[in-house]
Amino acid sequence: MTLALDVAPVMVAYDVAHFLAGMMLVASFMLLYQDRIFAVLNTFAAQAMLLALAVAWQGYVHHHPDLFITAAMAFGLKGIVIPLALNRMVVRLGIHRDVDQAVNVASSMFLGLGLTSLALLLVLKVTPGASSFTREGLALALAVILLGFLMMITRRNAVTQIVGFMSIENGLILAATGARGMPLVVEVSVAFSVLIALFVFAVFVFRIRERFDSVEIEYLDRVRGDRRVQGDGR
Amino acid sequence: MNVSVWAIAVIPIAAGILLALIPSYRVGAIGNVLASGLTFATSLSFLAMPPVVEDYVILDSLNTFFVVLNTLVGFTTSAFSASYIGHEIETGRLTPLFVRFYHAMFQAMMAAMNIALLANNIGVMWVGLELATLITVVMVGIYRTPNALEAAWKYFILGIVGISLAFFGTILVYLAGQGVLGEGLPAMTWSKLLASAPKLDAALLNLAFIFLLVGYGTKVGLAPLHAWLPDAHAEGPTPISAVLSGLLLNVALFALLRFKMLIAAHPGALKPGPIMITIGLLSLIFAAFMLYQRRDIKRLFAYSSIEHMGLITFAFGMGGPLANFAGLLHMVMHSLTKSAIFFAVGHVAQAKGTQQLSGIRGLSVTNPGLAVGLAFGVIAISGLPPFGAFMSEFLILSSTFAREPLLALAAAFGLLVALGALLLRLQNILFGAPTGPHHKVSASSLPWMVHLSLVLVAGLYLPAAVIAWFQKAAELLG
Amino acid sequence: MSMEWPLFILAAALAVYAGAVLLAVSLPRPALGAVYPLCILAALAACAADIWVLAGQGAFQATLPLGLPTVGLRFRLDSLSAFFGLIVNLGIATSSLYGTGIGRAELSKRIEPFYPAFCAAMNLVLLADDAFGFLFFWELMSLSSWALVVSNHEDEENRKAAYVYLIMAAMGTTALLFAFGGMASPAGAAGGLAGQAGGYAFDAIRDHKLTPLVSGLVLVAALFGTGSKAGLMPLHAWLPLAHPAAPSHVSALMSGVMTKVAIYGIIRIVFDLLGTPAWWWSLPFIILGAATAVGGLLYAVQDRDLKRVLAYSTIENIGIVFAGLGLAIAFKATGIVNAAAVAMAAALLHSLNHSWFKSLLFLGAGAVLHATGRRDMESLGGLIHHMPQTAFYWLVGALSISALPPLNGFVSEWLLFQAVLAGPGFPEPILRFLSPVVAAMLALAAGLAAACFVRAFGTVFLGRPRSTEAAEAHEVPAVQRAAMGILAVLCILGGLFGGFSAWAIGPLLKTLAGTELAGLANGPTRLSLIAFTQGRSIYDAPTIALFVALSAIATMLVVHFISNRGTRRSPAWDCGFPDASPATQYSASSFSQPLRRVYRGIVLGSVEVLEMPPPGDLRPGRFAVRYRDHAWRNLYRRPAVALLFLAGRFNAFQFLTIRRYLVLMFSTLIALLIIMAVWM
Amino acid sequence: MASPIQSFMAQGAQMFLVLLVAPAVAGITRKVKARLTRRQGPPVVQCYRDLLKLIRKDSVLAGNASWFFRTAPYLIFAFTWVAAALVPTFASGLMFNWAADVVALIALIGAARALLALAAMDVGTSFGGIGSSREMMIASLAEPASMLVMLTVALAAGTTRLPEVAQFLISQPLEIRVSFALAFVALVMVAIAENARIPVDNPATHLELTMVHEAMVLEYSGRHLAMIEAASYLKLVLYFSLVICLFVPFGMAPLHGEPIAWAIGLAAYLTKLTLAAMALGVWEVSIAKMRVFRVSEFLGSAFIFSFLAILLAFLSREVLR
Repeated sequence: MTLALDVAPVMVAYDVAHFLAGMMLVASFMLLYQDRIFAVLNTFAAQAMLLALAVAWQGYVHHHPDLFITAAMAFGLKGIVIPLALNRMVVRLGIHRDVDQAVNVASSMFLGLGLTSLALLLVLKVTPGASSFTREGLALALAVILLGFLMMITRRNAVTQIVGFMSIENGLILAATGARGMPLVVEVSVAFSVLIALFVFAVFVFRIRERFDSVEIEYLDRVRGDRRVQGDGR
Repeated sequence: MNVSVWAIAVIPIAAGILLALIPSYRVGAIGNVLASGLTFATSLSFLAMPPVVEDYVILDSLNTFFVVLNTLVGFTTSAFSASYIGHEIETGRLTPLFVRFYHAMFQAMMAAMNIALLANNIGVMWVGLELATLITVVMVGIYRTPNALEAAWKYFILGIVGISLAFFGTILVYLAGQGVLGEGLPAMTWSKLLASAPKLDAALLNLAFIFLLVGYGTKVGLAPLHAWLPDAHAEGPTPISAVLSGLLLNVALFALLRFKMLIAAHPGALKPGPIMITIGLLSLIFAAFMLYQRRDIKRLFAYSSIEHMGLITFAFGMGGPLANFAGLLHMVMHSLTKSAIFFAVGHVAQAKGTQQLSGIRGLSVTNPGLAVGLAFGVIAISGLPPFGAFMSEFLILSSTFAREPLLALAAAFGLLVALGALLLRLQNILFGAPTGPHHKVSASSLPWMVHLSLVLVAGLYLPAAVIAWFQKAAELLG
Repeated sequence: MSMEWPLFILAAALAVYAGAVLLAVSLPRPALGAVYPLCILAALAACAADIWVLAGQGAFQATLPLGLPTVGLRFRLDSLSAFFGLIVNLGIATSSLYGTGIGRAELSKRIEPFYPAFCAAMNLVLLADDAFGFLFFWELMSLSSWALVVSNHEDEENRKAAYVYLIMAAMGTTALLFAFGGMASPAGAAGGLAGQAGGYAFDAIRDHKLTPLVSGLVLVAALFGTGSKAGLMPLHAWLPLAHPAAPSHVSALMSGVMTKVAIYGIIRIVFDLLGTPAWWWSLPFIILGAATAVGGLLYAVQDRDLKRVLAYSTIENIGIVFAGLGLAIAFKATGIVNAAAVAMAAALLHSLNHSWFKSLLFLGAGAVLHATGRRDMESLGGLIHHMPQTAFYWLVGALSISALPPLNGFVSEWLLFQAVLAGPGFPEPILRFLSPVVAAMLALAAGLAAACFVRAFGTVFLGRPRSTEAAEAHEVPAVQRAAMGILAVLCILGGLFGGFSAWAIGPLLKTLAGTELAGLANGPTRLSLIAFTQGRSIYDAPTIALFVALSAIATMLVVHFISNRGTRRSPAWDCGFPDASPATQYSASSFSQPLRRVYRGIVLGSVEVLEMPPPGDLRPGRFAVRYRDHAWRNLYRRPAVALLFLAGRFNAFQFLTIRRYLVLMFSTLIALLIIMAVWM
Repeated sequence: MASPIQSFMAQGAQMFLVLLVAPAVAGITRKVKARLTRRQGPPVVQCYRDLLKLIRKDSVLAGNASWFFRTAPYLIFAFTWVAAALVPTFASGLMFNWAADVVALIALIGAARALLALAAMDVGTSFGGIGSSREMMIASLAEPASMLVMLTVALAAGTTRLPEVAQFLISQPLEIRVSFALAFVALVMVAIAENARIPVDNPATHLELTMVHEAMVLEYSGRHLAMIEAASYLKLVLYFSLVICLFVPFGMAPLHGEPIAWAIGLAAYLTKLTLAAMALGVWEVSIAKMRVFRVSEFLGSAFIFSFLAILLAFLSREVLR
């Protein structure tokens, strides 16, 4: 009985964590799938909240109260503030109509599946020793990271780039919290939030939109160094 | 709790805060030099110090000379930037406010790099590198021209992605350690990890190494992860280019080496050698070819930095006492020489009023002093005697040849191609009839003279102490 | 330590060179001339030491705590280094003597600081006793001479020449590095630093035995490294660009002396370090050498630039030396040691002789350049009237390089022919076939050399001036004439006392070839040069010279006794067209036209362009000769073009968009991960 | 070895013999040519007269002739004479034969040629240039050919010293060797070219564009011209003696022969010389001169022959020693 009582919460803990992580992966896929920017932002917000839940759950299960800070930040910053900020920016930059897939959805989904399976394969191969808790968490986190990366390279404009990076970072936090008792997780999550703030700030201030991925040659001539037609290149 | 070790990190931070408060840029420049000098002086005390191993700090024969080198180049660079920034303000490319910011950031950057070098905790090491990266991003963009912003932006994106990957690698290392050392701090303490390396989970280490290689490799500027490097060098202020090439690349590579040691200490883990050799050769040859079409003098030398980082990675990939020795030696030679070159280039660009190679001709007629400095620098970086790089490249090639002749041939090919490009540019810069206007610059030739004379001495004579020291480090690297 | 004094003297000499460098760096421009007396001093001291070592064959060693960690910088002075040291320092002494005559206006911070460095580097290469030191000083030598080549940097051509030279030098050094790498004893290939780096000391290399394959590869690498420096075809194309570009007294050093340092390198590697030779090693030497001997001249007889003619003829002489070395290897490997000694003596003495007359000729060319400002032979002529001494010395040099008795060029030529005649002794048919080929090529080269230098001397010094500069030429300062005079005397003495020099290098021959020229001891006179035995072959220059001189004088006396000694001056007869303009003279190009016609098949790419205006058109007809060096086009230009093309392709990577760079990064990561997944 | 006195006499006798017969040989050739072309022709001794006359006459120098122009003729003469003196003619015991072997001999001839070619360029006329450039072109082919011929024979004899070669050949039983046959042909062709004979050059012409040797000596007169003429006569004899010594040395007196042997040798030599001179005459009238640029083909084939000769000599076992 005691044994059962001992086991049950572990099982529950595992199930919940696994479920949340899985949901995050699904969210990543949705991110890949969306081609309207607002939809992308909403989906991301959802993913961030899922992350917050997952982190909080980890904190609760393993009695790491400090993780609640991370969770709160994930919820507040990435779940609410940044999506709203990006919303405004999209309006400001007037790119809310854009379809900015560099690769068409089908193929990017296909790539996504490939990456996910690669991640699972790797991690499950790698960590026979570690607790299943860690394994699943790690595998899903890696998948989320790779998908975020994929999103970064399949999207054109800065905003979706940010979103891609943030979903990478979600994956990282997930992995970090999944790695039990890892120090500095909170600090790191703070550091990352700073990064993202910078990111947003940069896009916001420098109107990065067109500077991000434009392929017009005369534009490159103007900006990138080492072109033939160029005056003083400083 | 070792005071002077912490001082290395604390002094720059304090100085940075102070400099942020000083309005006059002249005083700021002087303060910058003083602070860097103080840091350097403190670091010198390491040479006499027994190894230190604490929870967060470590000082072993590997990072000691990296710290010393770091602070030394930081010192000379601050001296150079003092004479450089003055000119930038006269030409109005920077306002005193920005210079204030610049000085503060300079110190902060030095602090970050020192932290990364001294950290015994892989998480702290990561934080240090991330900090250094972000600061340099800001510094690169400081001129706020479209080019500068574009470069900074590219650097930023690639940098943070690299950082994220490196962080994931760090998590994996922690997981590997967790299995043996238990949860919490010990599993992130490098010395403890190394001590129990053979017992760690090999597979996790392998996976971690991949992520760390890609993550930190981006900072090192290994092809094909190098994209940020040339533009960041070309568009930022020259002192920053000098620091980037001379120090930041080294620090990133150092971080990579730490983990290489870890994985090399594990018998079951994958041998990092082949991967590093491949990437190193790729960077070497790729960069060598890229040198030919450059039109911007700073971008030219940025690519040569990629080339040399490739060579060094290649050397460490070969491993063995001699190759490691040569790799360490080459790291030192490269950071000294390359920063010296950037010092000279900075003044050349100011004298000629352009960074475009097409605008820089007949330098040996207009500015003989600068010409000599630049010539010696380029000759040294091309691995020609009597400078130190000749010895390191001789050792790298010969030790490789003894084991893998074909690899040695490939490396030699890359080096020759690069040498061809560099000397072609050098001749065009130095000789022929001068073109365009040229202004007199109040260049302080002391910094590059110090560096080049060090390199020259190293080419002829390595003190036994230094040799012993390098050998210890080389053995650590396995 | 008293035994070591030659090394001390050399060290002192090197110190003087170093001092000269520092002096030149610090002195103001007009005072830079002070460098040259110092160099003369150092060179003479070094000569003394070298001669002493040659006389009493001893080897002196010293190790300095410099250079490679735990190995140190090793120096060794044996008879081989001493012999080449003699060549080097004699050349330096005369060139520096010429240099003392350089006018203040021509002194420059671009030349004088590098000149002593160049001299010191050449000496140090000869002394180095470990691979690192050898390559270090070898590259230093290239670097300092590069600075000298580019010293006159306003000229686009010079810059190009200097660049090509430096690149070739770097490639050569790399090749040599691999040669040494192949030979280095793998004492610690895996083992400690000391072990592995220690394998690069020459002692360790000597002890290390190689498999035939490895030694073959080493031979190829060494041939590339030294051959590219010496100007062996087809690697030669940089040489006729670089050597003339330098100031003339430096050209003299580069052509006359530095090429010999390269010869030293190959001899050191093949005869000392690489172990007992196999007969097939000799093939590349013989074939390339013979081809170079003829090819160099075929270009030399074409060219209009006086200094470039000399550079090409340097290539030819290097070919002769390599052919001699090849024969020496072959004979040594097949156990015909006395023939090996003859071939080796030919190679060594030709190196010595060539260093003399080539320095002389380059200094003379420098004098002409100084007096007229012209290098193009088409605008010179008649200088024998204004520069009688220079003309005489140059004539001596020209006759010596054409291998005419009783001058020194013929001595080595004669020895080489004698060596060839031992060819039927070869067991291998290939060699038996090759040796007459060598003979034919050498004979051809001798004939062409005569043509080439008759053309050069005839166009530059004889005839009537073809330009006002040539008409107003003036003799050069006394010291410069003295420098040429000394060399001319050396050429004559070297020719007369070839027997003595062959005897003097006996010990060296014993170490290299296994025996000395035994026949010398019992000749009719001590001075007669005997290859094998007196009955088989003998050449006694003094007697011949005496013979010629006596009969010439006797004839003159008789004739003057008979005749009424009347001599009238009048305009040239010229088949009844007196006082034609100097332009009607045969020019250098027209002189070489018959040769061009004959050897057109061999001198590929020599094109004559004749544009004749139609009758009634008053424009003058134009005739132009252009020729292309094929080695240049195929081994230099084409690879460079290919490289630049590749570079252009790679360059696209500079202009990708950030997203694409991310793709690169991502795919790298994924590739590595997949590798992991598969590998584990 | 012969006694010094004897060999000294042999040497001296020989030097003056060649000097003595040289003009006569040229004379004989001329005479034969004249007769064959139905002309009276000058008497055989005409050449002697010419030489004396030239020596006596004033020499007229071009305005800008240098010291080299004046000294060259004597040097040319001396070199040729010494070379001629080194070829055994009627006796092989020569005082100075040890001083120079065949290689040196070829080189001596080459020296004389180079000096002549240079002298031709001194005055700076177009014809001098023509002459010397063509001469050097011819030489660049003739010299290697003759060198190879010499080496072929030397190879067979195992020595490069002419007297020993001659002795060796005499001692050999008479047999035709392929290599020798080729060498003989090559040497004859070279001799024709070297002595400016038809079909390579025409000693009698002053038609500007065809001449080689004559173009070179165009500016010479008086005693200088005499020296050069004498040198050319000597050169002809030298080549005749070479051919004789290398291929038909029979009758030559041995190293230490009695006077009778000398007498026989002398007689044999003179007859051979005369025959050679007449043969040359016949040859010259029987063919036409060829264009200058065909000369290269002529000499090229000579070079090929000599090369084949030495190749055979090297590859055939018979000469292994």
